Amino acid sequence: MSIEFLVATAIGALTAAGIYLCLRARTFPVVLGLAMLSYAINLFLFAMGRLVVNRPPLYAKGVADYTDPLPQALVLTAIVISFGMTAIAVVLSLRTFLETGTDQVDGVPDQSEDRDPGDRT
Amino acid sequence: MSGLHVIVEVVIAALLLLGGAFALIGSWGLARLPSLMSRLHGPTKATTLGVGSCLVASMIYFPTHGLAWTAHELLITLFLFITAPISANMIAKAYIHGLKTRVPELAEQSDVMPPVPPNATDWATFEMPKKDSAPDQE
Amino acid sequence: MQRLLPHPGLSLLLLIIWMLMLNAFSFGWLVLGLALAVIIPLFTAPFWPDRPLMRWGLPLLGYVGLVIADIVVANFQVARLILFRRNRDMRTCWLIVPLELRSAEAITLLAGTISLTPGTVSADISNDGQYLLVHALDTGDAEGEVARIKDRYERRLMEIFR
Amino acid sequence: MTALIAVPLLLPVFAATASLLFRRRRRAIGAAISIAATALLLCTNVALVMQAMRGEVIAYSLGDWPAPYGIVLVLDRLAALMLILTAVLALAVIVHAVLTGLDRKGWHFHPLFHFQLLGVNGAFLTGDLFNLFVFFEVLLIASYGLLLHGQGARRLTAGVQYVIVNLVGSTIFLIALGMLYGVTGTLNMADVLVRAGDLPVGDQGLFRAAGLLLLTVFALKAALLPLHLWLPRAYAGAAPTVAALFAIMTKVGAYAIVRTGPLVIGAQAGAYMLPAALGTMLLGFAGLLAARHLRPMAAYALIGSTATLLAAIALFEPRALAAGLYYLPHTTLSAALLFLLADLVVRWRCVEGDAIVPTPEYPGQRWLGVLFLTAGVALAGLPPLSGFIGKLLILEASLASVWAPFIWTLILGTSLVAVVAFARAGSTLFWKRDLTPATAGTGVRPNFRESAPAVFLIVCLVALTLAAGPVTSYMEATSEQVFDVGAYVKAVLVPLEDG
Amino acid sequence: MIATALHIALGCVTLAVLLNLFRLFRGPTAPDRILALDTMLINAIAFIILFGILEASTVYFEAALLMAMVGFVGTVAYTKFLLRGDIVE
Amino acid sequence: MLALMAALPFLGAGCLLALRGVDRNGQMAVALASTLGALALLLIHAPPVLDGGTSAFSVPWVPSLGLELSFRLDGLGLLFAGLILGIGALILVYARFYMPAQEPIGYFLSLLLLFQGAMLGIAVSSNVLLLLIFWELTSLSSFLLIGYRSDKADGRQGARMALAITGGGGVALIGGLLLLGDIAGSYELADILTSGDVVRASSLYPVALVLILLGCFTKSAQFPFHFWLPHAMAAPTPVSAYLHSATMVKAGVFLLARLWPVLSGTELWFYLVAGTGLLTALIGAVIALFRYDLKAILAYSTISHLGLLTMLFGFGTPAAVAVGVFHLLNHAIFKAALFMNAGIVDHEAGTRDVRLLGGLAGLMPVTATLGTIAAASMGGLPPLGGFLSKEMMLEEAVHTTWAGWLWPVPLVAFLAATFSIAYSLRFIFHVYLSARRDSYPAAPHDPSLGMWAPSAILVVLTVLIGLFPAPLTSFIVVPAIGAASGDIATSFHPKLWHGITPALIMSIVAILVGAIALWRHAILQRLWDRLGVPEAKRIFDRGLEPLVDGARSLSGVIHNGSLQRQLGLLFLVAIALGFEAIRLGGYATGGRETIPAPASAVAAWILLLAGIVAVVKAQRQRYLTLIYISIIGLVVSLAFIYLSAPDLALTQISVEVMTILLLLLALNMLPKTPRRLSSTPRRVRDGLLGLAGGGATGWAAWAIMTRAPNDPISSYHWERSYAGGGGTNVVNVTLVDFRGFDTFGEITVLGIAALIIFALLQPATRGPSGQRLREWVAELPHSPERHPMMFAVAARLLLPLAMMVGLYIFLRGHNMPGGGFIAGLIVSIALLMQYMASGFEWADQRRRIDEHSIIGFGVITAALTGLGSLVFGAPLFTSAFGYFSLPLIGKFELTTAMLFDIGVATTVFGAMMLALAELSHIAQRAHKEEPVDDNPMDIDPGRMLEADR
Ligand code: NA
Ligand code: NA
Repeated sequence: MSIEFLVATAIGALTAAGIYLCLRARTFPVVLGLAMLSYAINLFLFAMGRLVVNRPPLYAKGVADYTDPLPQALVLTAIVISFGMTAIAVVLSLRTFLETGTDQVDGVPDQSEDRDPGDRT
Repeated sequence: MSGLHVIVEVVIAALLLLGGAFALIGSWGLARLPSLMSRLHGPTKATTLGVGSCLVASMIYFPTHGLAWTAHELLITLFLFITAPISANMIAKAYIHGLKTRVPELAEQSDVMPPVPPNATDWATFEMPKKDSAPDQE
Repeated sequence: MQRLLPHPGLSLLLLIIWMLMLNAFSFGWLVLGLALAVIIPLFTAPFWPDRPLMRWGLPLLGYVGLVIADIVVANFQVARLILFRRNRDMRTCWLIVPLELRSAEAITLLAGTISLTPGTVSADISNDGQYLLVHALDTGDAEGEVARIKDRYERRLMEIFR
Repeated sequence: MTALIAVPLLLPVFAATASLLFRRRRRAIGAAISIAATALLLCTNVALVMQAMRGEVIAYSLGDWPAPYGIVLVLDRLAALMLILTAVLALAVIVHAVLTGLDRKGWHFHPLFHFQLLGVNGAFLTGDLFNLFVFFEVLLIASYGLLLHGQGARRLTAGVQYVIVNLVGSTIFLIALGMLYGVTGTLNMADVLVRAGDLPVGDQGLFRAAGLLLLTVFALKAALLPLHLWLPRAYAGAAPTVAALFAIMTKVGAYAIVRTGPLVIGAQAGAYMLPAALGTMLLGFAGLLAARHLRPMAAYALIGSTATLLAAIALFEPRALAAGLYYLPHTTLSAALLFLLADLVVRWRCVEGDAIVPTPEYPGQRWLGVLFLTAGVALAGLPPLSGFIGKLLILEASLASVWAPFIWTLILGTSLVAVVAFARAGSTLFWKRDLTPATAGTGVRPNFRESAPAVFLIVCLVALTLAAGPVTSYMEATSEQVFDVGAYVKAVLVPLEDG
Repeated sequence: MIATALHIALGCVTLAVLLNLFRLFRGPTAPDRILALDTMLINAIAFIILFGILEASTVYFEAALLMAMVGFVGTVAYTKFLLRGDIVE
Repeated sequence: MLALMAALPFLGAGCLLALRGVDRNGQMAVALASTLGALALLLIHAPPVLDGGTSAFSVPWVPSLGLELSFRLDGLGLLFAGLILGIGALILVYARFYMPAQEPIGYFLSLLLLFQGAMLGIAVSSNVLLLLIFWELTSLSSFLLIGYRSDKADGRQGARMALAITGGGGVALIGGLLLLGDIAGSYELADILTSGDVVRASSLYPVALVLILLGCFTKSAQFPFHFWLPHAMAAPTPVSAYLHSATMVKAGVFLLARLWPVLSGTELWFYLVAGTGLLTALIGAVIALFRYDLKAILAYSTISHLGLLTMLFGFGTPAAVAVGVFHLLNHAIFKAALFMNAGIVDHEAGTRDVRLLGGLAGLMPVTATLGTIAAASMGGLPPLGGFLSKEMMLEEAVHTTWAGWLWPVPLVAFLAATFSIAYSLRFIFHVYLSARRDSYPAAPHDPSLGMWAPSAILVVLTVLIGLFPAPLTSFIVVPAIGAASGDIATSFHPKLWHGITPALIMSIVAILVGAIALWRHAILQRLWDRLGVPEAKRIFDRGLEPLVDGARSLSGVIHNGSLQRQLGLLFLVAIALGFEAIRLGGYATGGRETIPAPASAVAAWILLLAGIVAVVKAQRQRYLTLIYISIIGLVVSLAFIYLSAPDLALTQISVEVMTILLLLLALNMLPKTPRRLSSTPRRVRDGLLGLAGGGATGWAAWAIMTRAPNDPISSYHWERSYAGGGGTNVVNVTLVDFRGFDTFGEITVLGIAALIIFALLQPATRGPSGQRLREWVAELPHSPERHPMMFAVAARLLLPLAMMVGLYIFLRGHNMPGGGFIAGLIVSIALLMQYMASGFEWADQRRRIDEHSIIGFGVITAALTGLGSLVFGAPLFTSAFGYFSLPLIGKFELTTAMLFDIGVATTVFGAMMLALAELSHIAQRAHKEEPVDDNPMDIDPGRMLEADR
């Protein structure tokens, strides 16, 4: 088993779980799904710089091999942004629940939470 | 290979083994002990000590191997020793609160409720001092 | 002076930690550390009103040493319990420790000590602040244990916190 | 190259922070700053257009780090066009918002508004893909705030959907960027093109996949079938004034497709886009005909007309693109106009909200009717307004394509549908009278100044029509520039002195 | 000698973490799970230290430091939620 | 000049709208002035045109499209323009007197002028695209004019119907003319007219022809598009007279004439145009006989006559064109007169229903005389204009064969003529000549001069044309014919007496039969009513309503506002396109060797997967999912550490806890255990989608990780980091320098997020949400202790320590892992600990900085740092650093990047604080059983002791 394999499978699992949760009918699991997806993305972006053990990108004269620093910078930016976004999603779902009394993503009453609201006749 | 160096090596190795062992023991206790209050004993001590000895080991290791000596280990240890009891305390509070309020998932718990303290008071988790007797009105 | 250094002890602690954190000593860092050691307490002082008077120095150091020693020793006991004592033979029980200490800081320190030293975890305090609820993993006589705690730790803390 | 190119980014930042500091006391000052900054932005962008009209691509490397290693801002005709369009729209919207007191309906309208502008302008100016992502996020998060401005159950629910969909979109965006970097080792658009040339065959698939994922994200922003479902609810849920500003957002998606098409995605993307665009057109105008309220109507009009634009873009061919580019400002401004009118209708008639139902006569109704007629004419693409010329251009340019029969049928058919829809809505809203005295609760004197921004937009449309000659020639030059990737690369990637 | 000790220690910590995982899922009470998570975090710190020694690098220690701090905050938040529902009041 | 002529009516309309406080006469004067002015300009251009020449004028407009503002006046245009302006002038006068005295007519007249301008444009524009513009404008203005009586339902419906039909035709015409121009290679009429052979030979000719004919037929109300015209009669009578008889409806015929040299002369043309014309002529005439409403009768008669005109142009012979042009003139004259006449009757007798009229001859002699003559001309009775053109029409019909047969065309033409005589006689007799009634809706009398004079002029004209056709008309008709048929030599000899011709015989028979039909009208009417011909409007509605319903159901089914659907499709599209790309682009495995995984890594991996599964499974206990998700965060952080990304680890760790706290704060108010979960099939479907997406992403990651990097640009960053960026931590240098602009955007996002959270939660205590908050009851039983003592004490000690660490992390960030963002988070966490321990109120009183300002300060600092470099003439965001040394202190580094990083840290701190402050602010509002006191710790033995003393 290689580290690459572990990371790739982990990314896959996180993405799968994220997608599944994002497709739930209530805001809370959807937010969890978004969190999952952002884990997956952070790992993915990071992996795009290829994996290296114990070569942190701290410049020193004559050091030839190092981890690609750029993806790390991108991931940092991505982490921060997705954190801000998640925060908004969380607060928004809370606020919407307080306003409408339902935590259904489509804002429909609780009876039909597992249905597209359009399916209601 | 000076004698001192050998001793250092031995000490470091011993500390590492000790650390690993205690970390394992603590978690083992957590895994096997029958109820939360007893499980609480494992991590709060064993694990803390385990980490502590690892930290000490590294604190010795780096300077003795021609690397920069850092004291972050000290800081980490300090943090752990400050926080571990508090975490334990909060967890215990949450637990006895659960005991008191009979959350269904505690059906099979094997802990007994703590005894009531003397002279008509109760534990802080269960009850606040009566407002009239409460001193903080000024 | 009081207004410039609201927590002399804290400032000292911070300075020490600062110098420890740095990998290499330099006078510039020291100056910066001094500045921080003054500024940070100034900022955090409002969050720590009415501090108790403490005796810095030997008693405290002694206490710390004692506790560390106890931790090491007692951990082996707990390890033995965890590894070799069967659950049903475990004599767990609740202890109620009457307190003479009065300052929150002191009591917290005591409770922390109790939790770190093996066999006992401090779980709660009574709502009049006079008793400490402690859980013992395995003890023969509760009274003895309580007495040990009061004698070994609380007494020393009484000296440190006036 | 002067730093003028960065003014469209700095101005909003300072305007936003300034109005943030003026949020509580002296709101008037905040509003004044906000409007002034927007007007100033318009002037700046005029200057930038002048610069762009000289014809060469202007690159400005931030931090003095040469592209592709640093982030580079690129100004060409296309970027300048989008910038000035944004500024015009923004000016109308902000004035409308202040006149109607929308900015006082909730917190932080002005800061959010200018951060939105920051995001949009940044997206138009940057030549770096990841920086594009960052600005997408800026404009999105600001748009969340603006969408939710004023709140209320309906708006909040719409907001939840909008936010979540776009978060997922950003996720896909990042995956695409990651793959691009992983395969090509760069983030600069021009550099991607250069390196894509000598990619090993085994990497082509991954490279293309990244491109198509980008396309997916941009199509989501541009509301292209089947990724347009989010739009009606979101835009109809937002305050109409805000929705008017959002008319530019779908164009950001369109812009991104035009920009990255020749550089990153590749023209083969058109094969997927064109059918989707035609389908979107159909659904958009079906929604237009079906709408029972004015705001959804405007939302569907936006979808439909944007789809018309996307159909032209999807041909990935200079003449068609030029035609589309002429149509772009038209659809943006006229859709925004309809949203502003929806707001005025809601405000002036005081009953029935934006429902397309007859109401008792109310002051200002006839004036609104005239404005609505103009908007309808514009959106249906009837003469004498620019929509007609735009459609003629697109029809003529698409004649060569094998898809011509479908494009023609849909563009002409949807025009008719739009005519019918607007005639129905207009005659119900402004001709039919509800004579039952029960609902007669209207009669507040409307403030006709409130319609000034709408009139301003109409004036812009008229100008776009009268100046069709020069404008179209600008657009032709623009589309040639877009397809002349060689010049773009040459301008952006300055050779390093030390390799 | 140190190397072998290190690897043994690492093995112990790894095992410990798996034990924590068991307790984390087994529960039965929420405090049990919090405790398990807390312990898992402390073991992770140990792991980081050992890894640092193994790779002869100190750059990872801040991470450990931060973990100690943050883990505490997390644990308190979880318990406070159980006790009060509201963690900042 | 030509352009000015075309523009004048528009200018007039503009003036009318602009002018305020001008009385009716003034408004009429303005309108007349612009019309007559245009007429004058027309006459100035006339002479050369009458000699068979043309006068043209052109300015470029949209060269790339070939759309020019080019006008061209030839014979046909001159005739048509003359009609438009001449009759237009009369109509304006008529309208002035017709419209009710109390209502303002400015708007009405301006609409009329708008229409006039558009029509004029059609007549004189020589660029077909320009013609299209005017064409659509006529549809629009007629829509507005028909709907002028907007309070009447039939007005609105008539207007919508007219717009739908003519607009639809217009759309078809757009296509047709574009194709035509494409075939001919130019949109200039001059070029198109000369390229007839090319056009007719083109493969696209049929398409273009059909599309163009659709435009003409709808405009000119040809069967089956005729039905909008009668409904257009809801318009005020001047409109009917002007648009729907004299001019607009002739636009279609005019275009037929205009393009006749290009399009005519083919089988397809003959059968389509002549056939439609014949049919329409007959149907219109028949229906006209059985209508009661005067205007309806006239409308159907108009349809019928338009049919005749269409037929004539359809014949495809120059002679027929000649007749067509001549009849176009005649019909315009008498039909306009008749509409005005009907208007007068309506106006004075108070009704247009023939059943209530009759015997008006004695009551309103002038009107009766005019009406009778005009109607006679319509019926084609000698010696009037109508008679001449009808004779010639029949003559042409006789010589036209249909698919080899001689009889069909003459027969139908004869029938049409017969019926038209019948309804004309009916108009005369049933309105004027029959016995006088004893009561009418109003007291009929002749109107004022201004009202009947215009029609009188037209009646005189039709009489004169009948008597002296050649001298009066050929000077204008001949050039028109020349222009239409393309050859000047066409002979045109209108005479009253041609001798005994088949046409004459047919006319005589027609007159007799028509008289009989009128004599026995009652019977025929009963027959007709029993026939029950379908009502056109119902047909139209039956066509339109399904369209709307279809649109409604389609849109309703697809745009059902479901988030899940949109997300599902989004994932699906992304996955599908990804696979598609790999399929097309091909794929080869990479050669980069992989890193063997140690046991600990595998264990971490197991941890992660277990955590993921746990989170997904624990849907019902949301609190637990929050505990489980920490496992994932932990493992990810460890992965970052293990894979040499300390900066990432630090950030991940601190962001992690913030996220958890946020979720806990929110979850407190959200439902803890959802009642129901999704249905199983839906779960399976989503699961499969998830697996596909996860598989694809994981595979992509694997594919790229296992191939060698492609000379990434980051090598440059590595080399320049210290030399050019003044820092050894390349990641941080990248963040604050190489890509500082990204970071700037990123902190902006964070700041905005905080602002939005504030804006969201601030009003949450009002309205329904506030109601819910007040009624909110905790789901779980709560412990009364708010601020546990031990935690409070510990927090007090940890606060300064944490701040120290934060500052340290910040300072070293440029060279070692760390930096502004992490520092900001650490400080926020430290402070947050204080909030948790001692309560929001208590802690907040001790921190008196407004978060908004902090955020603003942070963003501004970062921006100004970026801007600062301009001062030194360097591009934006250019960083500078230097090593300084002070006595005692020694050598130290200062970088602008650090200033930038301060901005970062400040923004982060402000954002965190603002968000948390608002969230706990909400919680404060929620219903609590015990009152809030603001003590830092609930049990404080020391305090209690003092209290006891
Ligand atoms: Na960053
Ligand atoms: Na940073």
